[in-house]
Amino acid sequence: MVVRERVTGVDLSVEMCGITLSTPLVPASGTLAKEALGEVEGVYGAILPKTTTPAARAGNPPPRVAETPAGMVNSIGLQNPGVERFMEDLDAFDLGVPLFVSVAGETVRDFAALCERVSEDGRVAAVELNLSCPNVEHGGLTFCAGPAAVEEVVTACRAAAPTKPLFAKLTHEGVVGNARAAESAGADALTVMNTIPALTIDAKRRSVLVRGGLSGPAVKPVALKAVHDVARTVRVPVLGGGGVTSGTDVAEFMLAGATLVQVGTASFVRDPVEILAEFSDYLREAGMGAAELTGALR
Amino acid sequence: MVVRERVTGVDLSVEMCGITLSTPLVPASGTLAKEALGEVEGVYGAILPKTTTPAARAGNPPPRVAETPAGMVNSIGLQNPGVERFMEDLDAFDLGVPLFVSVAGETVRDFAALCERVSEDGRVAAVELNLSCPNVEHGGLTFCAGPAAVEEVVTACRAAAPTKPLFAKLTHEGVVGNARAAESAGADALTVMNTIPALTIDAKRRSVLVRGGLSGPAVKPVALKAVHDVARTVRVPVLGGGGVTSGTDVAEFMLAGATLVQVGTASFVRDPVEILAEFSDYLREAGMGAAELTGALR
Amino acid sequence: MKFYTVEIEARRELGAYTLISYRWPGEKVEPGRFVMARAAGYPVTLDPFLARPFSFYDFEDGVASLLFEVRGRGTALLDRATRTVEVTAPLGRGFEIDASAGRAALLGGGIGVAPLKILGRELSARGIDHDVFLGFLDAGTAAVADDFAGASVATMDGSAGTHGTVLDAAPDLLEYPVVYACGPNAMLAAVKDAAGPDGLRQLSVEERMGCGNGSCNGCVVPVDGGYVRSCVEGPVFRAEVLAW
Amino acid sequence: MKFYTVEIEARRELGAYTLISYRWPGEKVEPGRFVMARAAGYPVTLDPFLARPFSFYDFEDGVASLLFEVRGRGTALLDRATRTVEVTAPLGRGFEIDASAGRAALLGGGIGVAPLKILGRELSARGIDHDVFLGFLDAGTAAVADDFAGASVATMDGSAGTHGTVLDAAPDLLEYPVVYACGPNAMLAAVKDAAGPDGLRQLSVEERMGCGNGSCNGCVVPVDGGYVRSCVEGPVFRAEVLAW
Ligand SMILES: Cc1cc2nc3c(=O)[nH]c(=O)nc-3n(C[C@H](O)[C@H](O)[C@H](O)COP(=O)(O)OP(=O)(O)OC[C@H]3O[C@@H](n4cnc5c(N)ncnc54)[C@H](O)[C@@H]3O)c2cc1C
Ligand SMILES: Cc1cc2nc3c(=O)[nH]c(=O)nc-3n(C[C@H](O)[C@H](O)[C@H](O)COP(=O)(O)OP(=O)(O)OC[C@H]3O[C@@H](n4cnc5c(N)ncnc54)[C@H](O)[C@@H]3O)c2cc1C
Ligand SMILES: Cc1cc2nc3c(=O)[nH]c(=O)nc-3n(C[C@H](O)[C@H](O)[C@H](O)COP(=O)(O)O)c2cc1C
Ligand SMILES: Cc1cc2nc3c(=O)[nH]c(=O)nc-3n(C[C@H](O)[C@H](O)[C@H](O)COP(=O)(O)O)c2cc1C
Ligand code: FES
Ligand code: FES
Repeated sequence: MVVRERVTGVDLSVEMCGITLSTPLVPASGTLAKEALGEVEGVYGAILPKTTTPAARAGNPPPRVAETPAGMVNSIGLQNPGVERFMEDLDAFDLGVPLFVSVAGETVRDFAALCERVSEDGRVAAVELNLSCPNVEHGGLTFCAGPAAVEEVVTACRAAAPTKPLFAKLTHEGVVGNARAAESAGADALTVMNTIPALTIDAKRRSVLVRGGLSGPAVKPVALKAVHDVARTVRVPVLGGGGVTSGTDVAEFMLAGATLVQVGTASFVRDPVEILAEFSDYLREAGMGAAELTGALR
Repeated sequence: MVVRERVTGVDLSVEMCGITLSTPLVPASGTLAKEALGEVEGVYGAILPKTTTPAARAGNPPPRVAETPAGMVNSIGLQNPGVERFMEDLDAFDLGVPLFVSVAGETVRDFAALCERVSEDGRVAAVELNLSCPNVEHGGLTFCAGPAAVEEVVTACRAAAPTKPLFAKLTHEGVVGNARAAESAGADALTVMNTIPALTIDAKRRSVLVRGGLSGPAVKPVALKAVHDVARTVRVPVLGGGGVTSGTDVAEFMLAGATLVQVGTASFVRDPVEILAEFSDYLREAGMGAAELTGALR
Repeated sequence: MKFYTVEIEARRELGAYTLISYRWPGEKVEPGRFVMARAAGYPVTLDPFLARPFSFYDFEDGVASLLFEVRGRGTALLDRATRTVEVTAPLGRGFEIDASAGRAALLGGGIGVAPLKILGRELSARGIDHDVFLGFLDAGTAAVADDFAGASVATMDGSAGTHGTVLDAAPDLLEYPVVYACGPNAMLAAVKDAAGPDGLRQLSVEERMGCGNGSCNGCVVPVDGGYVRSCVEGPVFRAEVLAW
Repeated sequence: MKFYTVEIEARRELGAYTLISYRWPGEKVEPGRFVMARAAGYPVTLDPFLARPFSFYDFEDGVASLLFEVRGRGTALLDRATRTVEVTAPLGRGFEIDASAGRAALLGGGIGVAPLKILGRELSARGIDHDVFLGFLDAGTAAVADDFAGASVATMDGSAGTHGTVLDAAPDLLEYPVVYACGPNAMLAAVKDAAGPDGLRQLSVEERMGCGNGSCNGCVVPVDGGYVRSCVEGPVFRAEVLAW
């Protein structure tokens, strides 16, 4: 485990919702395939696979990704094999660290059924509700529509999965109101934020290239604000993310109030091992442990 | 005029609200000082100075700008000498092209009074209402709060400036609803979009660096979507902008539905002369005139 | 994704294309596999943001080479790189090789010739007979064919070789038990059509990629019942798998 | 803002700092003016995004030079540049020079020494007597003082010259009718204090900049009744103007 040597001498461990994690880093849902897990051993404090849905989804036709300045727009359309096949394959994600599972339905009932299904499995440490995927025309989108919808879904999921920590993943639009709603409906933590709805155009062909969600370093300042605003509003912990690219970025999100930090798009262009190593260097210089950093803005 | 030679042989002219412009480019409000006008002669079809307010505003204490990946966050706080001093100095902005004036108040009455004051001046070709500046805690912010507020302000301004074209400048949050409201209240055109609320943190000092608005290439895909969504919703023309950096970007915004394109932050790091030259090259290759490009997605 | 900064061993122009080579200490590179490459990434720059996929052109004595066409900003910057570039380890699934299947036809369209060099080398090493057919827009791009001894060439403008597409330069593909092709997706579809359903028909596809290691689900191609990721299940597919 | 790609004429290290020079065909460069500079911008890259402000270190025979300290990513990339850099034309308002005013004290703190070289050259050319006082953290950064003949040096760690700040190395500033200073804002405030209200007291300030040409209102310093832009009304200000 190449990471180990580079991160000795600092305390990277954090605790959230009664779960102890060896590092505060978590892969953002949909950005780490099981085929790539070998590359990141020791980096993440928990694993979080791509969102799963009640039935298999083929996803959107290509092109699905477009490069943008310091970022990318994706329109995957939640391609996944459906919750049953996903659960059959769950051991593939076992890296010896807690496993979080992301779910999305098109109705409140779907969400609740998914929560029940995945939370009853002993291998699942927590459930993340993807309330914000901008690529699903029906369903997903409606759940970012406002606090009332968020409250309804989270309430149903809370009842369906009473024993497992429940995270509500929110977009940046209206994030504070939605965060309050999710908290009061019983979410144990909030994930802030998902991609930002965006569009790319191919000027040469005069056609739309990809309509989807913007992610990557470009969105970092927007995500930092969302995390900061939410962390000052709610009492539950925050999983922060959006554009995290370096160890310094990890520190920034924790300072803004995040307890865990999600690394997504940047893992396509950097080795997450480096990000953790840089974060360790930051802590060493600051003379702090990871857990002390949350909200420690002066 | 160095631009002239590089843009011959293509028809760059466009028409909006009865105003004919020599090029579809306009500086985004707050990004072109009168001291810098000499550098951009021939580039812009109209000039649009920084937002003016009823009284002088000192603006926010520094630091006011922070670099971000492919962008920047600013928190200027609408520093300006107040509308009276601004109008006295208006001739400084005379480049022989139409002059648009941006105004912002803290109340509906302020907005209306500003519209009356500036629109009565014969040198002013149109008025842009800055409904979206994220840096003004009271006033500005409330006007992005939703369609009802937008409708109220625009209605009052419409009455106060019945003879001059009125543009409503909107943020991306809830832009479609706000666009509908502005249109139905009588706005002659919509400017989409302003900066995105954002935060930067200095990890080393563990302190907030700048809390303000994100602009520059990073936001382009978000702005393109906002322009595209609005242009498909309203009948009035759109002034599109947000991250425009190259001639291709200008084309993308026009294809998405913009009639005029605002260049802001990129003018700090590039020569706008180049942007217009690249746009001319695009038109030459496409065999199109600028005016044909609006909404011409296949 | 882990990127390695490698020194450029050699750089030369093959007609309209650029060839760069670097020492790759890893395992032997299988024909048809690819790398994600860029001039530089963080901390030097985050723009352009994504790395670009390139097939291996060749691999000999521990030196790997890439052949590329300058299209946009990423390839322009790679073309300017003088000292180092950043590459991943070899990725994806390459061409299946079946020594018992018989004579092979290799078809390349434009920069799609890239993986045929290393494939031809492997076939020769295994004593497998093969013919190479290369199609280009014009004589400028066709110049790379000099690096493929004995290849038949076609150009769309007739300025070199047969006038027409790569299929116009090739005999009846049905006569080949094995057909390999790489080029624009439209050409691959035509090859699939012309080669018929029987025998080993392998196409190296070209899709926009985010990650290159299966993580983003961005690079999919349509198959029966859905989409599969071309970076891990491809980029080389059996023709019958592709729902084109 | 218009950027010019200029070839690096020379590059050398002055202790902990880097000096690069380039031919500047424009007018004579006034001491205290600055440029926005970067290793490369669009179309090569949009990240790092903003150019960085640097005072002119020197200007002689049409060759301009910049002296800089590597702090973050932008300066690290400038430090790596081997062939070209991108710079604007000279910007801002430089030092006022009044030949009749009498003897001048020049105070520099750390990399704030930069504009004092060209200022000293100008003062000498006009026959104005002046003394140079330079303060640094340590002997490593103080090495640049070798390029300032006759300068008095102080270091915070005492490893070279006087132990203490630049003010510890200087005599009573009240005795100088003219005082010029450049360095961290905290040092400038101390100099303002020590130099008293009379005479010509000029401070070159350091603020974060967006544009460099007055357009963004980002680089302001506090003055009586508000803020003014240091890129057009400065970076050199009369001390009494600054509301510090
Ligand atoms: C498996 C595979 C192997 C390839 N092998 C080679 C090779 O050996 N030599 C070679 O020259 N080219 C090869 N290509 C195509 C090469 O990846 C594109 O030409 C390159 O990505 C264009 O980048 P750019 O910066 O020049 O263009 P830009 O238009 O600036 O690129 C913008 C974005 O679009 C993507 N993109 C644009 N065009 C293509 C395209 N045709 N295919 C895939 N992505 C694209 C880029 O990767 C980037 O993310 C291969 C593609 C794939 C998928
Ligand atoms: C008028 C003026 C003249 C200057 N002259 C010199 C000089 O001659 N030599 C020299 O070495 N330095 C000089 N500086 C300081 C120099 O601009 C900064 O050291 C440099 O911008 C840091 O960039 P970076 O990429 O290394 O740091 P980063 O921290 O990566 O920069 C991030 C952003 O913050 C800004 N920033 C960070 N630190 C400073 C700072 N101290 N001052 C202003 N902006 C900052 C950068 O410009 C950039 O926008 C001058 C500054 C000003 C305002
Ligand atoms: C290719 C791709 C696929 C994604 N798929 C999902 C998903 O299935 N579920 C989800 O909740 N978020 C998904 N996301 C969003 C990320 O989890 C993350 O919230 C977002 O990208 C912002 O973080 P980043 O900038 O670090 O990537 C996806 C993002 C990308 C780029
Ligand atoms: C430094 C700065 C100051 C700005 N000031 C104003 C302003 O006074 N009024 C306004 O309507 N918009 C203001 N804006 C927003 C721009 O006009 C523009 O809408 C936004 O920056 C997005 O475009 P861009 O990415 O091209 O800069 C300002 C932007 C910047 C970067
Ligand atoms: S490129 Fe990301 S899954 Fe293939
Ligand atoms: S740096 Fe933009 S106004 Fe001074």
